[in-house]
Amino acid sequence: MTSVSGPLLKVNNLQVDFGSGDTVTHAVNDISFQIRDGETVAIVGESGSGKSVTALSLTRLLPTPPAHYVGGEILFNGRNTLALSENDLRKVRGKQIAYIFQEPGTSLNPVFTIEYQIAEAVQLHRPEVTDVRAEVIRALDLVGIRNPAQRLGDYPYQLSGGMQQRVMIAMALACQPKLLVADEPTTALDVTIQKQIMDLLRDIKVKTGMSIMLITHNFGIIADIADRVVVMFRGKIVEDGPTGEVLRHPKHPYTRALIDCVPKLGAKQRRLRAIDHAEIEASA
Amino acid sequence: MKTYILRRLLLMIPMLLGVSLLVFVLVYISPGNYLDVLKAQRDIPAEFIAKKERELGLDRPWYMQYVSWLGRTVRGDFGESWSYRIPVIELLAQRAPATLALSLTSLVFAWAIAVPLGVFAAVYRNSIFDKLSALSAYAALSIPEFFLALLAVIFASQWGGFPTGGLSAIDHDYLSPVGQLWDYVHHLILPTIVLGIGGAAGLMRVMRTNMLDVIQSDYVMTARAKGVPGNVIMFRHVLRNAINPLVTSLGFAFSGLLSGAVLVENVMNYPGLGQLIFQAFMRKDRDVVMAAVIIGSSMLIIGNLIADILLAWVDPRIRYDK
Amino acid sequence: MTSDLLHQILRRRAGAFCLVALILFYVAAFFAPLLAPYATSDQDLTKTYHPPTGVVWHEGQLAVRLYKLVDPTCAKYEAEPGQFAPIHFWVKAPTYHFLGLIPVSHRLFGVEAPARLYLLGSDETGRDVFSRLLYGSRVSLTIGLIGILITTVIGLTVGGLAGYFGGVFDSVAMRGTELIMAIPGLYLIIALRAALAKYFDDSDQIFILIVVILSFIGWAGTARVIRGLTLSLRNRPFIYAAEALGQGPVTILWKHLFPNLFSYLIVTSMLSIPGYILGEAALSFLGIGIQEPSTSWGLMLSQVQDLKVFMLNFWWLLTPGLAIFITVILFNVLGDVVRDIVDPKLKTQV
Amino acid sequence: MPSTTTPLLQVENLKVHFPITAGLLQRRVGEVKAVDDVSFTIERGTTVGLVGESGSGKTTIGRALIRLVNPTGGTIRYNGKDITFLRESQFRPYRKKIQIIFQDPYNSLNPRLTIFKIISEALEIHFPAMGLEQRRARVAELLGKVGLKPEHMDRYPHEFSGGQRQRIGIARALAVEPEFIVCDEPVSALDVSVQAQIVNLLQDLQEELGLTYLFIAHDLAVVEHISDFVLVMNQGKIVEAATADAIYQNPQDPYTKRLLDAVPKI
Amino acid sequence: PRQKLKREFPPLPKDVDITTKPPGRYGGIYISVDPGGGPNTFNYLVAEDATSMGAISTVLEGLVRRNAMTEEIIPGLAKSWEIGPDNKTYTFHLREGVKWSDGAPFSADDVVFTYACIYDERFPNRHASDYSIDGKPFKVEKIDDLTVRFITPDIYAPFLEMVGGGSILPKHALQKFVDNGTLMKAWNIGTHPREIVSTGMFRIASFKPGERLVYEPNPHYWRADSAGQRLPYLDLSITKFVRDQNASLAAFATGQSDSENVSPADVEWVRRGEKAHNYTVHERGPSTVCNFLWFNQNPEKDKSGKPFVEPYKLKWFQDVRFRQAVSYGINREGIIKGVLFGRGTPLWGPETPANTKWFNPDLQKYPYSPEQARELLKQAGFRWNEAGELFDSAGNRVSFSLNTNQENPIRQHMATVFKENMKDLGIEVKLQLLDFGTFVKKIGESYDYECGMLGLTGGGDPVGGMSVYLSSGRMHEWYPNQKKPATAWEARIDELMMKQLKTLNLAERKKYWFEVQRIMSEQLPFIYLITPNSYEGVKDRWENVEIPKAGGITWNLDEYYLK
Ligand SMILES: Nc1ncnc2c1ncn2[C@@H]1O[C@H](COP(=O)(O)OP(=O)(O)OP(=O)(O)O)[C@@H](O)[C@H]1O
Ligand SMILES: Nc1ncnc2c1ncn2[C@@H]1O[C@H](COP(=O)(O)OP(=O)(O)OP(=O)(O)O)[C@@H](O)[C@H]1O
Ligand SMILES: [Mg+2]
Ligand SMILES: [Mg+2]
Repeated sequence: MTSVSGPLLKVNNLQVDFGSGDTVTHAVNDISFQIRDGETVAIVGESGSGKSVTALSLTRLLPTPPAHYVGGEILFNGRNTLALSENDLRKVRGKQIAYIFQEPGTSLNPVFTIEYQIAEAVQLHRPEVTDVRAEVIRALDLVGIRNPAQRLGDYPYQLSGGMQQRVMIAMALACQPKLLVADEPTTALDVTIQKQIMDLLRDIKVKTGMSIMLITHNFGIIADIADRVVVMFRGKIVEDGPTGEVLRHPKHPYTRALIDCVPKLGAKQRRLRAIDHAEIEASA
Repeated sequence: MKTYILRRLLLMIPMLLGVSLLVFVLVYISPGNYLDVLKAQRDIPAEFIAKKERELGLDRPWYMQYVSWLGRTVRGDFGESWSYRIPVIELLAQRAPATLALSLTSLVFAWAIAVPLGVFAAVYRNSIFDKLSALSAYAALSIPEFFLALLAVIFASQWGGFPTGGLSAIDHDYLSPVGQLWDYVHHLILPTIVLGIGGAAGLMRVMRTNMLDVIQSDYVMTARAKGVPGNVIMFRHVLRNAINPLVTSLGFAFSGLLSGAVLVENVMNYPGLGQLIFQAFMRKDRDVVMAAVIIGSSMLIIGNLIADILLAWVDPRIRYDK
Repeated sequence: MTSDLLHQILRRRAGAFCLVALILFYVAAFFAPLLAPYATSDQDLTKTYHPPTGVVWHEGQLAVRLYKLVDPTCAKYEAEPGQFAPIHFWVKAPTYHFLGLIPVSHRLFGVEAPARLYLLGSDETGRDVFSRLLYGSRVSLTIGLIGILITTVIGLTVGGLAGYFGGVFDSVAMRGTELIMAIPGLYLIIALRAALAKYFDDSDQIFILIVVILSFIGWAGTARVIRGLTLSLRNRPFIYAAEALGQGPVTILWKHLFPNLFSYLIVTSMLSIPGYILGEAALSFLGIGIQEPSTSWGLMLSQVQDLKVFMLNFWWLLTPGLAIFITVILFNVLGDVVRDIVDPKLKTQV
Repeated sequence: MPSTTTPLLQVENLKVHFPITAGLLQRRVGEVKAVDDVSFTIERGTTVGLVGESGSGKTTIGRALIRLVNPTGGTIRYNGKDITFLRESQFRPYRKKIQIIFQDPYNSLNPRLTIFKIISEALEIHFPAMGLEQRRARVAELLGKVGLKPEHMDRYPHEFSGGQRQRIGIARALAVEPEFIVCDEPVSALDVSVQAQIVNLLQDLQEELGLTYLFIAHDLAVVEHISDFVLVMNQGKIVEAATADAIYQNPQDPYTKRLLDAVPKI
Repeated sequence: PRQKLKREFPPLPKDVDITTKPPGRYGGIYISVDPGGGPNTFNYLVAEDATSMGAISTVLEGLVRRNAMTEEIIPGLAKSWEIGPDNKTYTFHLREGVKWSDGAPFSADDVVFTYACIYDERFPNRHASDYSIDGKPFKVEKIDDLTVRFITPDIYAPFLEMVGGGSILPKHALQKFVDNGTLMKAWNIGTHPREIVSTGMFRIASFKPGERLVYEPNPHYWRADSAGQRLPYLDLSITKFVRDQNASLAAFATGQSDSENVSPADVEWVRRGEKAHNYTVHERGPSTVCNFLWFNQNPEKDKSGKPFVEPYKLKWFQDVRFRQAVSYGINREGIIKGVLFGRGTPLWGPETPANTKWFNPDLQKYPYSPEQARELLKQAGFRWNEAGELFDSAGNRVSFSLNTNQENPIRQHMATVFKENMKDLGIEVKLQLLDFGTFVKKIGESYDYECGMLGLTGGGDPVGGMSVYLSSGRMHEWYPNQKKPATAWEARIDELMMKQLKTLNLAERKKYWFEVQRIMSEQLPFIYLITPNSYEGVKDRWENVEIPKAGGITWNLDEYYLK
């Protein structure tokens, strides 16, 4: 069903505001980018630069109000999701575009077991699966949860932060989407698990041709998995290019500064480098 | 949890003792006693009243009366109704099924309309539907129950279709079993509506508010992102998080299952326990009152316990044993 | 904070309307002795069940129609053609001590006896329903507010602390509420009445007593529900965060739990207002409510639970019900507005 | 008075177990040994890094230290004093001294309070003498330190991005001016620049005021950077404890080795 | 699908009672409504309320009956009786061949058994004291199977009506309960209807507590019509029990029941449905409810030495001019016109006109007249200030509180009208509406009140009022339980009451009782108010409906048949 010609996802001049009148914030300000089939695009950027808002806008998940989709279009498989009906959108969500949210602590329903929450995704999108429980166990196992069978009955609050995050990942993957939007999926994970997850994503990508939109601050991961990098700064996209290119030859001063800030293991600095915003504004 | 339940059940004993003692004293100090009605009749001689007083033990100090009442009750004998002259248990058992049926149906009715209406009102916030349902809820709350009952009676008598009251039709005994069942149901409908509507109105508005509180949570967004259909989100993901106060109030409702609704029962001539117990209260038919209180309190305690268990079940973050 | 809230309410159309209307109601209640053409007890046995007098513009001034009783067996009145009694403003009337102090010997408007001004008809003994409504609003408009204030404060404190501390405290507090719920209110009331009998001459004291009794019975349920909600909020990280700051339990209850319970509290409080208005009438049945000839909406309404009101179409006797309904709507819509205002997620959207 | 030689925090054989329950009646079917016999000490003015597999019990240790979960066993000494089983009221004085930055920023912010209220609450408790204006100024200053703007003060938590929320949590902890902070992944949701800013801030404060940190994180580079001493946890136990250098240069435990190997390179 | 009701017709008893009415047809179901909420018991010794009594007297006949229309005593289970010359011996001749509904023969043994039960110390019951004089029981002897003799210790005026009309219990059914001492528990509402045997026109077919009582014809009933058809004609008689009059009224007005007591205020609209639903609302004239108020004239003190009534107030209350002034000041006509839609009657004495046999129309009356009231007050030394407020000669403001119970709306209106009427006289009345228990305690035990208002259902023989009119009486409300009469007129009433009790001569009794009524109306210890008129709606389809002035309309239900 994927169109051979166009990209899987094409965002054109998207603008999202919060509030109205004099208290308005332009969280996302006229951005355009695209993700092709099977491509992994990393989005990096300053905290609060609009990455999550962009991600959520893809299937119009932000509550309106307070959010307003002021302009632009989001073409997924050629269809503008901003114009779809809620019902049609529902068919896109999960099945076509699945999410891993940034804050698993609030994104999991506190009153349902993790089994239920993952199973729901499986049942919704993969009716062919007969043994849902086994599928859930498999999903949990894949994301590196020990003794998954025993963890099925746990409620979110009983899990550690990293485990919650992995449950989110398992849930998103259980949907087997076309496009996975992963909003800082590994922040709470230790590096071994992080690696395991990245390997897993790569595997799935290879197997199913899934595209990934990966929001992260971790340049190591970007280097590891991303095909392309999009850099956001204050609601705008300031740089967009192939990973190697961007990492090695960043064009925008912000990108450059950002890469400079990455702390390196074993590097003996007394202070970590931070960005001097005035400097960037001056040079941009 | 098991120990928690056990502890709660054990606590029932001092609770019931306390309640019974308190109510006993209240009955005692509230002016008048069972013989008031006799005293107010002009052709009853004073000696007969004195004799009755001795017979019923009303001439003894209250603590003596309480001790003997307690002694009997502990042995499982709830005593005898003074005005009916039959064991209290028999008397209550006679009326209990009707009351239970009415309470249950009205409870189910109230919940069955309150929850969906509340949910839809929250989902379609500020829509015409929301406003209409709010208006009807306020109206239902502003109309006293007895008025609603009266309206139902007028409705039934003017338009037919429903009986004007009672538990069964006159020819009930001559109906087929299915006919008899339908007859009971037919007589239940109006009282159920009358009783249920007031409760439903409050529940519905509370439901709506709580839904509004929960509807914006991140996990609702998660569910939406998963592609869960709207109704499932509302009725499963949100409802479960919003239902807490309703569950607590279910505990109270449980305790009311057997006490009935005096006003509605009176107006609609529904022969239930509410009527009986109220009459016993007014007549100061002490053992009936005490039995009703003991049963009511037990139901309340158990209802609350069930509500607490359910509360922990719908919201796993709630823990009692620290 | 409060002025901010007020400002916010007034910015919304529904909020402003309800607030202004309620204020008008309260002002009318306060000035009832001036506004009401008659005292609550003023009877006219020749004009029982009088229909509302039509007010017309007659010969350059407002006037009321005069009516003739055509069928005493069913209180049927007919307007007498061409007969009017002019409405006078600021008329002299029996002296009334406003707030028990200031003597007032005028009413805002009235007609000359023996004609009578029945804006909303008259009742079984020919008393003016409109005047009684006005006077009755003094009780009915205050009782709910004071009642919910008391129940909410006690319920919030007991329920909140029980849910917050859990364990033994919870157990003790909840057994306490069970005790209160288990005692039949009827007996409690009768016993309290007996115990407090000596105060029963003074209507103010009765009124306070009614409120206290109703709240005393009412707080237990609130406390239990609050406890249930608190139990659920109690294990949220933000409560941990407050604890970690060293915040005391009462402050946590007040500053952290209360705002999260506010939606529920405001809505249920407003919903419980009719309960108080009507509950007070039930008490008067036991001789401890507002007593005749004083009045309240609940009492007026409970006195007309009678088929003839419907069959003979004495609809004006049901106006107290309408008054209750309107008040309930006003309070609840206002409550909804306030709820929306304090909900931070809705706050950003006007 | 504890001598200057006693470590600020001594943890001995700390155990935290959670029951596993099942069914409506919540039968207890087992337990999770979240922290299982853990001992370590933290010297005054130092930073101890705590790394380990996700779910290994790091957060639980942090929470046990400030008594948000009750330890199942063991002792915790603060400044030489046993605080393991103090009653809440007795523990209250320690609340000013020990603070925590929560791993889960949004859940730990009261959704109904503005950022100003959330942060100024700490000031109200511990600096009751401050007036409203002073508090506003102080909150603005704290927000500035964590890279937020003063005008964010009157917003509610849900109006912030994930990283911004995390910074609010940090500002709140700092507001109390504590001696000891449990930092539970304080920088994991931040972009590297803000992360650097925060880490630098923490280090500056440590130098200025002699603060002590228990720093839980996954980013080994950051841990290495900030810590004097590192604890490695796996499945509720501490599997390795050494100075930062020693660990990174010469890891002993197989898990530590794996951990270091897994670090992605740019 | 109603099954055809089958009736059996065993042979008529030898001494069958033949009705004077022309014969009718079998069939029909009669549905009536009882606002009492249903019987509490079917046990004659236990029953205390009117509903239970009514049900019991339907199934258990007495030796004599009363024709409600003529108020004559007519034969019941006894076909005739003689009174001995000492006026203390009554010999009853029972009908021959009468059977209980279960077929067991009825005999003098049942009568003797009944009185043995009543006088049995183990079974305290109210009849025992009714059927005694100064604590001495009657002697009841069986002469033969069909003859019993009663001997009273003293002359007892209402013997025939009170004792003769008393229910006779079935020995064969109840003996076992007497033997094991559980008689008081027998025949309760849980008892199977078949065990409750009957000598009346009906036996109980089924009973649903709180709901309805279904009667079916007693196959052994001892009355028949001239065509030899055993009465009653009805197939069934069903009494529905209600707590709330509204529902049953609505049901009647829409044609769903056969009879209904209609209150004055409802008459008009109920009548509007007469054509459509084929019923008629009959006016029965004044009801038997007697409403009155009184001042507490009890001069005694409570345990702490505090007088029950403030002495200065007691002075007013004891002044007959004050009481008369109050009576003149009450606008009875106004209440009737306004509140009762004109359907009521003012009262001037203890009996309402409904009690045709005992009502004395010739009493002192107090038509509404504020002028007369003021005159009397002036004579009694009261004065008004310029604001029109009344003061006594000692300068005390005349003010008192009126206590009454809440249940009855009409009484409540009377209270408010009274308050307003008194205000016109400058008297301040405070209303205190109490619950029943508190009120009874106040007027019967603690006496701490000033003025009370009460409504009593009166009627019947004056002997029922002994406790009210005797100064030593328990219900002598204005000053009960007096050691000796406080005033001359109370002494005179005591005397008259005793006299009427001790003679069987009706004319003489009437004379005494009329004088009591006159004294009451002059001295006004009770200030009588009004009685609402009574109305009964009945379906037109019934023949032989005879509505008496007082009492139930279905007294001759056995003669009802479908037109
Ligand atoms: N509900 C809201 N109301 C107002 N402003 C909001 C709201 N949600 C987000 N914002 C603002 O929108 C901007 C973009 O937020 P977004 O969550 O997309 O950031 P982000 O790039 O994901 O940052 P982070 O890396 O910290 O998660 C932020 O400045 C935030 O303050
Ligand atoms: N309240 C609780 N009830 C039951 N089990 C819990 C609870 N809290 C934590 N656990 C369990 O304790 C273990 C340790 O959790 P903890 O949160 O300390 O891990 P962590 O080391 O902080 O992990 P992460 O790096 O993922 O945050 C986990 O297995 C978790 O499931
Ligand atoms: Mg984000
Ligand atoms: Mg953690």
